[in-house]
Parts: sequence; C-alpha cells; structure tokens
Amino acid sequence: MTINVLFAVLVLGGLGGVLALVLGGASQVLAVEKDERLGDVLAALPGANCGGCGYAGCAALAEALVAGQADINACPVGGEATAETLAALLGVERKKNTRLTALVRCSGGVRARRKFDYVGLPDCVAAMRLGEGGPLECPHGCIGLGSCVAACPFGAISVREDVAVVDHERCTGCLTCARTCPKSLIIPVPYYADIVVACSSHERGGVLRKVCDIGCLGCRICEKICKHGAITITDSLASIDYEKCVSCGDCAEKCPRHLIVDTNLDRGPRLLSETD
Amino acid sequence: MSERKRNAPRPASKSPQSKTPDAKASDAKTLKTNTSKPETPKTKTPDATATDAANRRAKRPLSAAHPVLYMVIMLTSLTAVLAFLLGFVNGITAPIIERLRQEALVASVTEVLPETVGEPEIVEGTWTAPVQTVRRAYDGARNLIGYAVEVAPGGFGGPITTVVGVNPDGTITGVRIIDMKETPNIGTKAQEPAFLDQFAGKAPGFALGAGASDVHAISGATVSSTAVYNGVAAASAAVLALAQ
Amino acid sequence: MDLTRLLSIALGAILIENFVLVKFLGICPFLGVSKKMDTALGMSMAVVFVMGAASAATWCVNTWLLTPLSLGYMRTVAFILVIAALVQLVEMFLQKAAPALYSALGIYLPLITTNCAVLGVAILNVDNSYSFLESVVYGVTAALGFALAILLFASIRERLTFADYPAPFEGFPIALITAGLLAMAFMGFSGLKVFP
Amino acid sequence: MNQTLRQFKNGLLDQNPTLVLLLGMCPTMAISTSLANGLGMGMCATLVLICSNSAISLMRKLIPEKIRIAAYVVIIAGFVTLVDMLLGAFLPALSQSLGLFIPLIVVNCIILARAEAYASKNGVVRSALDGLTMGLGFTAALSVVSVIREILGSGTLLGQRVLPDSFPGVLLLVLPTGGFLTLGFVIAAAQKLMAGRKGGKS
Repeated sequence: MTINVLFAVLVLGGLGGVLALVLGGASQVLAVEKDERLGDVLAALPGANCGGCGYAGCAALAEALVAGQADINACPVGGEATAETLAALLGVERKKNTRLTALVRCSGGVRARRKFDYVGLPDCVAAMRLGEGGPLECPHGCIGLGSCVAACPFGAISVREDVAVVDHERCTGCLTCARTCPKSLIIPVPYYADIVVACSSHERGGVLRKVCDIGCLGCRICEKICKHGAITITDSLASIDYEKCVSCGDCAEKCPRHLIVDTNLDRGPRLLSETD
Repeated sequence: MSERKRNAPRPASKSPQSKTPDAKASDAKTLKTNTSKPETPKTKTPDATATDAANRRAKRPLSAAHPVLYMVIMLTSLTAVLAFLLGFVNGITAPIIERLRQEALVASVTEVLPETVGEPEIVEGTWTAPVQTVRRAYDGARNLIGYAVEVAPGGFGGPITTVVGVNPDGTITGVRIIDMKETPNIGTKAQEPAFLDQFAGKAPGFALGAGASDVHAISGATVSSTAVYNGVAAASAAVLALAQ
Repeated sequence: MDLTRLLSIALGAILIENFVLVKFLGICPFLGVSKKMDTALGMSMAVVFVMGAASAATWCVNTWLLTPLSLGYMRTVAFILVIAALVQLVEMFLQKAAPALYSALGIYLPLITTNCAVLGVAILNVDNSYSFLESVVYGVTAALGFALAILLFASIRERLTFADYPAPFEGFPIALITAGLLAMAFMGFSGLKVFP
Repeated sequence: MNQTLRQFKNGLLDQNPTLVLLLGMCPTMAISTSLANGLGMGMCATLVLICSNSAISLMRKLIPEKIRIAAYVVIIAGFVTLVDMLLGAFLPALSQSLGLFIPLIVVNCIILARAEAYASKNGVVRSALDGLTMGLGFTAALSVVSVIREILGSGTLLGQRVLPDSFPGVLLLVLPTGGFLTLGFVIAAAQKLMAGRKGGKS
C-alpha cells in the first residue's frame, strides 16, 4: 500500500512540478512587455465596457490612460471615485467634474397625436425606417419603442406612457442611450439639476398645439419670470443654462403647459455651482 | 412627464473620499513601490545596475525574487501533499470498495443461479466484446450447475455491467444489472424485474421482438433494451462455445 | 484504426451524441458566451484547440503514467491539472503571438478550464478505452459539435432581442427555453446509423 | 452579524448560483430528474464547496498569480476525489445513483467561480460561510427543479407514486431537454418574484 502512495506522490508531484516549470518558463519567454500600472488602472475602472468615455471599453481606456492620451475624468460612470484613484495611480493632478445624467427632452408619449398606429418590430430605429420619421405627428417627439432601454447597460431608462424616462439614481451618464436614440432627444444634464424642460420641438406655438398637448409653445413667460436669466427661448423652445440656474422653480410654476418640471419642490433655491 | 425621482436631499458635507489627505498620499506611494518588476535605472553602468537589482531582489520575499522557482516549488509541494492525502485515503477505502464490489458480484451470482454455494471460480481465457469474465458456479457438493457471465454492453449513457446466469447447455437462468448510467426513469427501467425476468428460461438463439416467445423491449428505451439483449445473447453464446 | 471507425466517432460526437445538446456537458460557457456571434466563434475556436490538445495530453498521461502504476483514482486530479496548465499555456501564447485574438478571447480562455466538456471528453476517452488517434479525433469532433451548437444558439439569441416575450423571461429564461427546443431538435439525430 | 445574514440572502436569493448566475448547469440539467438525486448532489456539492473554499482562502497568499487557476482546480479536484472515495466506501447507495456526476463536480463552475471570486479574497470563516450559503442556494434551486421534473415526469416523489397511475408521466421532462425548459420557467418565475419583491423597480 505504501508503494502505491509513494508512486502517487511522485507522479502527481512530478506532474505538478513539470507543469509549473513549463508555465514559469513560458511566462518568462512569452512575457509581454506591459506597463504594470495597466492592471491597477483597469482594476480602478468600473468595468462596464459601456463606451461612455468614447473608447471601445475599459481595457482600451486603461491603455489610453496609461499612455497619457486620455483625461482621468474620461469615465462618466466612475465619476469622482474613479477619477480620484486614477489621479493617485497616474500621479496626475485632478480637476473637479460634476456627475452627468441623461435627460429625455420629450414628455409627449400618450399626449402626442399619431399619424398612424405602428405595428412591427418594437424598436424606434425600425419604426423610423418607415420613411415618415416615426408614427408621431411631431417630428421631434419620442416614439417610445425602447431602443434606448435595450441599449442602456445599467437599466436606468424605461418607457412609461409611451415616452422614455430616465431613473436618475441608476443613470451613470454613459450616454449610450443618447447615441442610440434615432431622434437624438437625449442630452446630458448635471445630476443635481432639478429644473428640466422636457421638450425638443422648435415648431411655432400654433403648429405645435395641433400635434401635441404638452409641447413648448415658446410663449416666453418663463424667460421673463426667471430672475437669473437661466432659461432662454431660442426659436420657440425653452432651454436652461445650468451654470446660472438656482432651481428656484418660478418658471416651473408659471409655465402654462406645465412642461417645465421641478423635481425638488421641498429643497428650495440653492446655487448649483456650490454643490460638489 | 419626465419623472425625476430623488432620494433624500444630499447632505452637503459628504465628500466622496473620507480619507485624510496624507492617507491618500501614502496610498499613491505604496501603489508605486510594489510593482513586481524592479525599475532598472538607466544611467548607471551595467554591473552597478546588476548589483543594485541583486540586493534589491534579495530584500524582497522569495515569491517576487525568483518567480519561476517559487512557482515550481509551490505547485510541486501542493500536488505532492494532495497526492499523499489521496494515496493514503485510497489505501483505506480501496479494499472496502473492492470488498463491496465482490459482495455485489456474489449476491448477483446467487440471484441468477439460486443454488450456488461459495465463491464462483473464474474461467481463464479471453472473451469477445461485451463479455468481460466467465465464472463457474458450483452447488454445495461442488459439482457444476452453470456459469455466471459478466457482460458490459454499451448502452445509451455508457457500459451496462450485467451478470447473466447460464446453464451449461446455454439456456438463461437469470439476468441482473449491477451498474448502469442510463437516463433515469427511462433507461433505468431496464433493470426492473418486469423486463429482466423475460430472459429466464430462454434457450440460446432467442430473439428480441414482438413474437410470443421473444423478449419485448421497453417502449421509449430501445437503446438500453437492445444493449441488455446483446449482452445476454453474447453470454449464452460464450457458454455454448465453452461447452464444445 | 480504420477510417470508418474514426468517421463514426466523428459523426457521433458532432451530431448523434452532441456534447452540449445531447450529453449536456459544457453548458455553462454555452449559455454564458452565446450572446453574440463573434464571441461565440472566438470561444469555439479556443475550445476546439484546447479539447484536441487536452485529449492528446490526457491520453498520454493516462496510458504512460496512471495505468502502469495503477493510479486510477488519481485520474481526475491529473487530468484537470493538465487541462488547467494547457489553458494557461494557450492564454500566454495567444497574448504574445496574437494580441488581437487574445483580447477578443482573453476573458473566455479561463472559462474553458471550468468547462465540463473538456474533462468530460478526457474521462470518456478513458471509459471507451480509445486509442491515441481515436481520442484526438473524439476530442476535436466533440469540440466541433460544441462549436456547431453554440453558433446555432448564438445566431438565434441575436434575433431573440427583437422577439416579443413576457417581461420575466428577459435574459436567461428565454435563452434556456430556446436551448431546450434546440436540444429537442438534436434528439432527432439519436437514431442515425450511417456507418455499420 | 448582519454580514452573515447578507451572505445567506446573497447565496440563496440575490446571487443564487443556479437561478441568477447560471452556473453548475451540467449537473442541474441531467441529474435533477428525481428529488433524491437532487438533494444528494446538492449535499455533495455543498460539502466540497465548504472544504475547498476554506482551503483556498487559507492558501490565497501563497499561490502566485500565474498558476492561480491551476492550483485552485487541483485543490478542488483533490477534495472531490476524496468525497468520491469516502462515499464509495461508506455510502455505496448514494454513490451508485450519483454515478458520473461526482467527477464532474470538479469542473462544476460554481466551485471554481466561488473560489476565484470570493475565497481568494476573503478570510477562512467568511469563505466557508460563502461555500455553505452558495451550496444551499444550489441545493434549493436544484431541488425545486427536481421536484417539478419528478412529479410531472414520472408521477412519483422520492420514489413513491404521487399522481394516479393513469397519469402517464411527461417523458420529455425526464429527458435532459426537459431540464432546459423546466429551469427556464423556474428562473422566469424567480425573476417575476424578485421584480415583484423590489417594488417593480424594473
């Protein structure tokens, strides 16, 4: 019996040793000259490969970072935490960047009138291919068939009442949805922005009234009301400059179409630039 | 309505990193030094760099100094210890498993040849395909009552080890399956008495089919049934060949 | 070692007893990796190489080392050690020789070590007591069967994203049901007898 | 204390190896045709998971990066062979029914996945606990699938006839093909429950 155990130890031990030798030797011979910081940088990145930084994935961003071509704030998903560790790793000084989230500039959905009922592949891009720019009367409106929902790697966007809506807690600002949306409705806004204009139609009021119950008529009431000049009307569509906006919410109260949304009624005014 | 659900207002004081500034600085330093490859300073003369690298390597643990050597030692010792453990446990369990196997074999022999008494005796010789071993079975007075033939025809999931009791004239006295890996509840139905008892009393050259005197296969498990049939037929043929 | 026996082994491994859809080995990577065609193709190329090489290596280890010294109980440990080392070697070689392929495959290579099909084929080689050539042919054709199954499955799954199915079936459930239907289709091959 | 609770919840619900991570598919598909097999397989896997997780986390500092996977797999294979031998000697009935699947526990993705993801980064006690919770999660999921397949497939439960004899038993469910379908529906149900429990935050 002991002979058998001896054989066992010799055979398996020998096999292990030989294989380790082969692997060790191979790792020396085939060692790839790789900047060893690459591993740490890759570990610091969230690893979602969402492409928000414009590179093919986290590995590609890591290589660019180590080579010094990419800015350490390039990763919107990682936000400050990643930028912080990257700064430490690469010894680069870090400038402040605010966290971005996506905003769908449309809230028509069931309220927008339709030219025809679309029955087919549940995908906006497919619906657009019918040549009429989608089933909505309003050429800019959100079709609500969820191409963005399928594209979002974080499940942060969903379609409610036929219009895409962003969940701001989950959204990491990688803007994959913005790139997928055939109507390019989705824009980045700061995470702490409370006042948003959910429309993207530059039609004049009269025309717009026929196609949608909630679109912006360009009546300029919000522009007059705003004490900080944060909201301006450019060819009959309201848009907010988040450097000036203090989220006082006056424009949201006065907007006749209730298009401007104030998501934080209880917090009251504060200057966005103060928040980190 | 663009919906922006927001949790409680963000406390203004929360800073993303709770570390104090100097902790961050030390982090940066430690990250730098434990890179595995020693930095080779460019300006020094070759032998100076060698001694530098050598004494720097000496200070660090073996795993970073000679990676390959450490790897070999580590894996060899790991496998050697494991091998010793396995060998030792095998030393204990192997005889028990062998004894259980023998008991199962003897039990199966007595089941197919009821009157056998004592150890069946192995018949020397090489046997064709499914037949593995042939054993002579004796009764109390040590005269031959039949053969216990062990066959292993290939079934659906692998070999089906079966013991077939055969009288010297080739008729089947009983069939019992010891080990099979057939699909549960289909192939495994082949080991139920309903199927196996059909073989008892069959003269050599019996067929598998729908006829009255034939052995009926199990519906839905044709592969397993044919495998068992082939095994039993081969067993009776082997015994007949032995008799000549 | 005549040709018909090799061909019957090959046909058996690819169609009749397909490793994934009939023998149900190697399902973890089959489900995990088949979301896109190119990743599935990369994975199956790696698996074909590893299974071929593993069958050869494990046959040698078994016939020269294990059986003469009657170390049958050591078989699983020795086989898995050889397979893990082989996959690590392939990973290093690819990293050096074909970085592009390595980055495409990179993450899937360690997956192969945990692949039941590779160890399965090694153990089946021993159970069926195949010769060296038969083992290698069995290994390669079993991997081709895996490749066939995973490529079929990946092409279906790519179209699944546009299919209309109830919400809770999102992700793995619909994939599993599709795999079940595919396995049912492969059951049709079970009676196939081309070579005597 | 709540860390342990979180690990149990993690192992059984959030990261259930069979329902959520989709690991350890080979045994789940083919052996879950009867509850006895399912439980036996689950217990074996849990035992091996606990031992290998603790052993690997004990040695995690010693094993160099380059041969990490090779070392882990050898340790797991060692444990499985030990379980196989001990089972064969002292519990022959269970060893008979589990047949081919004991060696395949070695490459059961759950064990190497937990070794790689958890045991190589945490302390011994935590890793052993993770092995236990993951094992229980695997056994639970396996048993659910086995019950469905046994009752509908062959009309019996733990061997005893449950459904009336007139019920012929759905042959398909007993075949591994049925494993795919049953598991697909079980995971769909689990995802429906999980989504329901989280307040429809889909």
